Amino acid sequence: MSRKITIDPITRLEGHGKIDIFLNDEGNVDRAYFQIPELRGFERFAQGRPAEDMPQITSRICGVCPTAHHMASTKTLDDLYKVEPPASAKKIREMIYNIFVIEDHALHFFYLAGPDFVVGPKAPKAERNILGVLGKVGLEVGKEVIGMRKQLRELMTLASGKVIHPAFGLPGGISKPIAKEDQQIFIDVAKHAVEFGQFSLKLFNDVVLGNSEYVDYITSETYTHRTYYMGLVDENNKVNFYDGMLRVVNPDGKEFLKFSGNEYLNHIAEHVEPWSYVRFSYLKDIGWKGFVDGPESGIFAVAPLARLNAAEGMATPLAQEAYDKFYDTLGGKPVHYTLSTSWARLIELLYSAERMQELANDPDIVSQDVRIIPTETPEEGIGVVEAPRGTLVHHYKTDNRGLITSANLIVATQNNSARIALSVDKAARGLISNGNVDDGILNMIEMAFRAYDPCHGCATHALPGQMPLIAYVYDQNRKLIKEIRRD
Amino acid sequence: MSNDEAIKAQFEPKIVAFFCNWCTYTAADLAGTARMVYAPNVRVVRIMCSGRLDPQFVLAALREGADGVLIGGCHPGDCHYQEGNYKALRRFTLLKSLLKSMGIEQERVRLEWIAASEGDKVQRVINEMTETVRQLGPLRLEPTIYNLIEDSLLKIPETATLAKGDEL
Amino acid sequence: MSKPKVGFYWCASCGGCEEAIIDLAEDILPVIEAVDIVFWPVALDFKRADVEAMPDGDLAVGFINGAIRTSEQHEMVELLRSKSQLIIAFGSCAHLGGIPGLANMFNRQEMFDEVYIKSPSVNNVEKVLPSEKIDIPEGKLTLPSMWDTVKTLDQVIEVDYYLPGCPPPVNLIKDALKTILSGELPPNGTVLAPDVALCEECSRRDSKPEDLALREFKRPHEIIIDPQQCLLAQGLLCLGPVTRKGCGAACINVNMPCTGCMGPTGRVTDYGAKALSAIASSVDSKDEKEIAEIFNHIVDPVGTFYRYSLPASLLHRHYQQAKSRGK
Amino acid sequence: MSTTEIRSNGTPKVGVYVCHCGINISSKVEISKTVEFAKTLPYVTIVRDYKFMCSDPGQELIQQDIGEGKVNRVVVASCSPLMHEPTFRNVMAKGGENPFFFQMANIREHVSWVTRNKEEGTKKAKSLIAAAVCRVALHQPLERKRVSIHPDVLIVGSGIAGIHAALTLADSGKKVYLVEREPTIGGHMAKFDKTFPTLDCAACILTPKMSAVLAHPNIILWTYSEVIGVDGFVGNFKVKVKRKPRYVNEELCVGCSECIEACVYKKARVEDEFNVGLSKRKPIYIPFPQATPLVAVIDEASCLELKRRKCKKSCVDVCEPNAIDFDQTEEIKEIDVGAIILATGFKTFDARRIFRYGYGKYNNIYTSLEVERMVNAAGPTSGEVILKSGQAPKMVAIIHCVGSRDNNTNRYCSRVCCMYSLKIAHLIKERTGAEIYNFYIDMRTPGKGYEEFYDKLLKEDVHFIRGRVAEITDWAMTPEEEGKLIIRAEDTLVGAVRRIPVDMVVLSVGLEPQADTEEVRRLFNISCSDDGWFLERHPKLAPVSTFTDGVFLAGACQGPKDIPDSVAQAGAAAAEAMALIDRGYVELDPNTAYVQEDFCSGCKTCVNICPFNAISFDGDKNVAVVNGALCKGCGTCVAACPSGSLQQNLFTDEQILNEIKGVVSYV
Repeated sequence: MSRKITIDPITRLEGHGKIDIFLNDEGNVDRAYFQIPELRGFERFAQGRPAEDMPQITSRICGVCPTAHHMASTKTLDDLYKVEPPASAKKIREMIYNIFVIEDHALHFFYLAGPDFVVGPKAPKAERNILGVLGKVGLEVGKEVIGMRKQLRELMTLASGKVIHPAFGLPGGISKPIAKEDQQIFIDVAKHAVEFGQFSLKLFNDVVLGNSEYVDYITSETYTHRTYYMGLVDENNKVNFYDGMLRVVNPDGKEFLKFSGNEYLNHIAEHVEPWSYVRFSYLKDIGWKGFVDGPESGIFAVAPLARLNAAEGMATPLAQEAYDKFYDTLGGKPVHYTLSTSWARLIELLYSAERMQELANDPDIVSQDVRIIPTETPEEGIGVVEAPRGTLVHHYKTDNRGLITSANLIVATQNNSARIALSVDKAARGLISNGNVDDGILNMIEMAFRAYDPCHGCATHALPGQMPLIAYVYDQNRKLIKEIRRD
Repeated sequence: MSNDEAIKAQFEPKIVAFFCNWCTYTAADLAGTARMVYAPNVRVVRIMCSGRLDPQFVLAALREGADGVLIGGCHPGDCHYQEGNYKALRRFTLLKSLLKSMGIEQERVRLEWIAASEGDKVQRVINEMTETVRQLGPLRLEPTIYNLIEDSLLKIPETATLAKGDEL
Repeated sequence: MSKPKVGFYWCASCGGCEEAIIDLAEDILPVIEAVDIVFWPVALDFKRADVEAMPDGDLAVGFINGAIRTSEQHEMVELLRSKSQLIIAFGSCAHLGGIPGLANMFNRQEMFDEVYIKSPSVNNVEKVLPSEKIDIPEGKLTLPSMWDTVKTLDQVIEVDYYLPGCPPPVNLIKDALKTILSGELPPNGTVLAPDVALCEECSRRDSKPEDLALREFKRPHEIIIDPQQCLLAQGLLCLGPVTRKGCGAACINVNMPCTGCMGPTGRVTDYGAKALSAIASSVDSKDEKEIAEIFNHIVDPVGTFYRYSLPASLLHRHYQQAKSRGK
Repeated sequence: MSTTEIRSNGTPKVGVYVCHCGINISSKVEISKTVEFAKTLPYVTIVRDYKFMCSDPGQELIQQDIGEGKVNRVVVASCSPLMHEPTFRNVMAKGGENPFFFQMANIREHVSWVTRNKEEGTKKAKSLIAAAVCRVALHQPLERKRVSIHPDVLIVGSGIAGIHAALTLADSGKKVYLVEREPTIGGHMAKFDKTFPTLDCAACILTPKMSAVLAHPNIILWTYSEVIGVDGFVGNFKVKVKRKPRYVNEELCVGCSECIEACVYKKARVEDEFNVGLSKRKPIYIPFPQATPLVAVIDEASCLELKRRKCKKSCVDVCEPNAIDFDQTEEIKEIDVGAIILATGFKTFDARRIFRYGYGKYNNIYTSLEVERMVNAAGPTSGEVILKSGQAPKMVAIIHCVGSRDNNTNRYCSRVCCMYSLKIAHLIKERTGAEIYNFYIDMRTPGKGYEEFYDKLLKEDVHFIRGRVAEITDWAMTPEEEGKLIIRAEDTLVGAVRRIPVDMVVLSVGLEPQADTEEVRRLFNISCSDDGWFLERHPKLAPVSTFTDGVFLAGACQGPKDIPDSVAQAGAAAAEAMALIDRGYVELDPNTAYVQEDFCSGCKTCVNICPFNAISFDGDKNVAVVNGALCKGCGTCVAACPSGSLQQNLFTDEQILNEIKGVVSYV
């Protein structure tokens, strides 16, 4: 008769991430399960809707990264109607998209993961939040962060209508050009954003890398998984969020696959477990071998670390510098340390800022010609972008009136879900032996979560953010013998 | 006899009718004066013109427990207010396609032009509609208020795939 | 005296409502001054036990966003109801059901089949479906059960006020907080937004003709949209006339029609029915066939007229799908 | 639904009064059960039942309860609101409450008279009462709008009915516009020789009235004219009249007929409408010697000048007063009137439709109207009854009910045929001494002196054969049938089929609605009964009114009538119009639309919806504005208003939604 530990954010009633750890009679971990307990089924109720409504409908999958879904959906419509948007429209889309990446990465680092690194994982709970960060780095910095985010989101509102749930995406372009007189604002904010990116990396340097304790965390075996990595790359195999080919490297960092989004079904498949509402992505070419890592397992990772691993560099100078430093410091490519994701994220933030600056200065950005009216009869379309949390695929089929007949959505967290489960299982095995349940396990597990910044809002429903955890330890008779709480 | 058939057998449909004051309501009065006996299932709400019919009224009737809705107006061209019945026709047409998409049987909502002199048509239409709706069986909309769910007619058999929350 | 306690909670939502609160940016500081936020899962920690421990009515205000679609969510909001003096349905989902409410066009079985079996990327020959109670080699696992029908907040608990919008516009959130903190409470059931339709604050208002005389409907991707002229006048199904104002006509500002996330005005019972009544009234044809032909171009009546309010509608959900569920 | 606040006179105290209507209601509605049920409804404080609620004691009950403050809103469950709503609203007022805190439940026309048994009736009655109670609880006090009435009257059609109505009104000092589409007034009656049963000469009694019309200072007579547009409402109609050009100046023409003589057509070759085709006329003509006005008219279709513009116009040369004016064009007159009387009359049944009677196929088969002309001294044969051959007939058959009481043509009885057939029989016998056979289904001679007239004819040895004629043929079976028309009919009294050879056949054609009844009906916004005649508001209580206030009916346009009835009804219509005008104002039901300005977004959806242009858009305030005087209260704009900011008095969304709730959710 085995024992069962349930780790559950504020009891099941919260309805979000949930972990069950099963111990054998020796008190060692048999298996740890990470469960996602809700589903909204956009795939189903997308059916019957007009395709052109999908960018606005699917953005409601996630209010944290609505722009990612909006953009993936809009690109899907281009493909569905076989219409190539004007260069200007593409550039505006990409610029807005990079602005979104900047602010989303900033949000994650400073509001969510930041506290662990800046304030320190051992610091009292009360301090491990944005206010704690401010305390450490000074209120000025805090104002800076809030101000930056505000500026960026105002620009997004200007161009896309609403920053939360944009409205401007249409097949063949966007609904509204950028006014000439507005270009300067974009240029100014871009300049500011680049400085902000550099500042954030410097902060990470000083506060995190300066502290050997953190580095140990980052490199600790508990958070190391030798899996495949996937990400979008441009024609030079440099990281790109808006467009390009999907590149997959194997656990040794060698290119394993390079394919266009339209071929995703040849390479990405999903596995279903009865105990979770999330679907687990894996590489079709390798196959599903269960929750194990290594070259024999189809499990792969997406999101910042994966993108850096999957690419050969960054397309902008400052980001490229940071990229090189990243791999020098962590011992060359690929990097398997889950916790280094936060660092990778800041490198991407800088890239997006630089890319924004390039585009903001591009004369096309204020071209008034931003639409091409589709003429083809719609049938099937696929669109891929790199959401901040990883590769995002939209795939629609329609009838000849453009009404959705089937929709498939593979979102970042689905791609990561297997690796997340892996981290949880590994953390559990690493920290529980002979029935001794180390209270620290909850910290460690939560840190693993945050590194991925799992957006279960995207994957199914559960939301990102700090996850207070409770562990219940049951004896053979399922009686509660111990309660561990991580407040 | 299946459960459904059993229900239908002793089922008396409730049908709400919206009749315009000048033609159809008058026709219904005429049917009365002429002692034309017809099914008692239709209950008339008088409006001045079929153009007053807000589609909300139709849905409200179904929500409140009607199994069908009948709308009666003057023949095209005869509207006491010149065009009200055309407006009714437009709204009705779009409403029908909405109801279709919502899975409500088309026959449950019907629009008829009945002139003041057509008492016999009132009789015919009401008898027809009552039979049609009887055949369709009761309209059992799921209650919107959660705690009413217990009394819901929409009870469905427990099956392995369904859990507690679903008994609504 | 101690500051009034406030709580935020989410149900079936996307997190956009939380983001909207974060978007108050520095404006949130005075709020933090004035109140004591006891729980806010997205940003602060709290434990259900703490809430249970509170005396009834201890919370001054409970903000709840998201639609209700699991028994857990139902229990939780009932708990919050008992602990809060005021419950505010925050955002379209809590208010009207929102986009997730479109799931009421189907039932749970249909959804599972689609997501876990039919989906082209899924490899699931054994047709494994997630279920509430699962036997696994190591023992038993459970998942929370999902309802067939998405509900609005006020369909499961009593709601005092509503903040409309997907998400609620920042300025409305500010005003709402002000109003509530001021203690001068509007009548129960009030929607905390101006009770006038969007046309009033639309920059294209004056370009709207008195006689629309619609003879065909266009879809946004089909035409080059004039940036000044009323969208309805261009044949686009803009729901501004039916929809509550307060967003500043955000979508219309980027040349896209209003889809109605702010919901109906106070005098309207069923948003979709009202919308279709207004639209149909502006159609210019007396011929039965022609009329049908014109409406044929409204390709998705439900998705168009009930984009955010299907669960709040009088019909509530798809009828046949409800009947056939589980069969 | 927005929360329902209760307005005005405090918490509703609803009184429900259930009427037995003798046994009309109580025979199908369990009164006691209904009463018990009504007591359980919201806001209900008192429930009573009474034999006849509309009777004085019935009304007393309500007034008393209001007076004693027991009720402030009333539901009467009785007959149709179209019947007694006004009655009970007055009761409210008399009791000191606003008349609109009242709602009627129609449990007679809609329940007791159409249900099989008490169980069904009671159930349905309950649901209607529940609906009324739920609704009345939300009623609001309203004011009736008073609109002054234009004192002039329009009369359309100048047959005997129109003429009589016109004179009656004119004599009472009302200004009357009399519009006639023919060149002369007089209608069908002017064509007759004698009238039954008195056999006095039609002309002698009609022509004085015709000249009186022409001479009357209060009558504006427009012949050869048609109404082409009617706008407005009771008391304030705006009417457009088209005056067709007659190419002869009415003021100048003295009716000397010189022009007719002088016409380039030496021989008349145009079919003469007045003589129903029995004679010919010229392009320029005067319909008949007593035509009123006595003014020539030129018919465009046949006049050489008007057709080809190359006539030497001898008519113009001979006309001393220079009345002929080929440049005359049609003229549109716009007039304001307070009331309208329709006296558009009838047309006779087209005998060709019954093929087996051979009309138009055989010679010497005439319709009754043709014979009316033939026997008329001023007619085509100067009063002689002759066959095509020129000789007088020795045997004449008169066939009744041609186009009446016949499922293939008209099911109704035309009411006048029996009598005029007797008249014709008498006149032919008088003039020719021929043997006359009447083929009838039933003899219908109710009316003062009618039955006596029938007896008189029987004594004159006119034969009456009871039976419908099967066919009329020229196929002779015996020598004596040679060259005759043979009537084949079953004599139902003898029980044998008979063949009767005759020289002449008279088809007593029935009366039918005018060919353009449908257009006229729409023009004046009234209804027709299913046999096509104009529909009166109530067959007994409002026989000359229509469902459109201010529009009245006179004469045969409402159904077949003989002269006495037409005149009587014309008098009644005139009296109704007079009563309306002399009151000086009408009270309009206040069921108009109104804008809640604070809520109106200025979306303009409603503006163009209104067919009466009652809604305008105020650009400064950016709101829609309803002009209460123009609003007719259909509520179409209210259903259209996307934000529910437009509402309709007496029919607010709330009231209707509550009525819906009431009608379904209680029973």
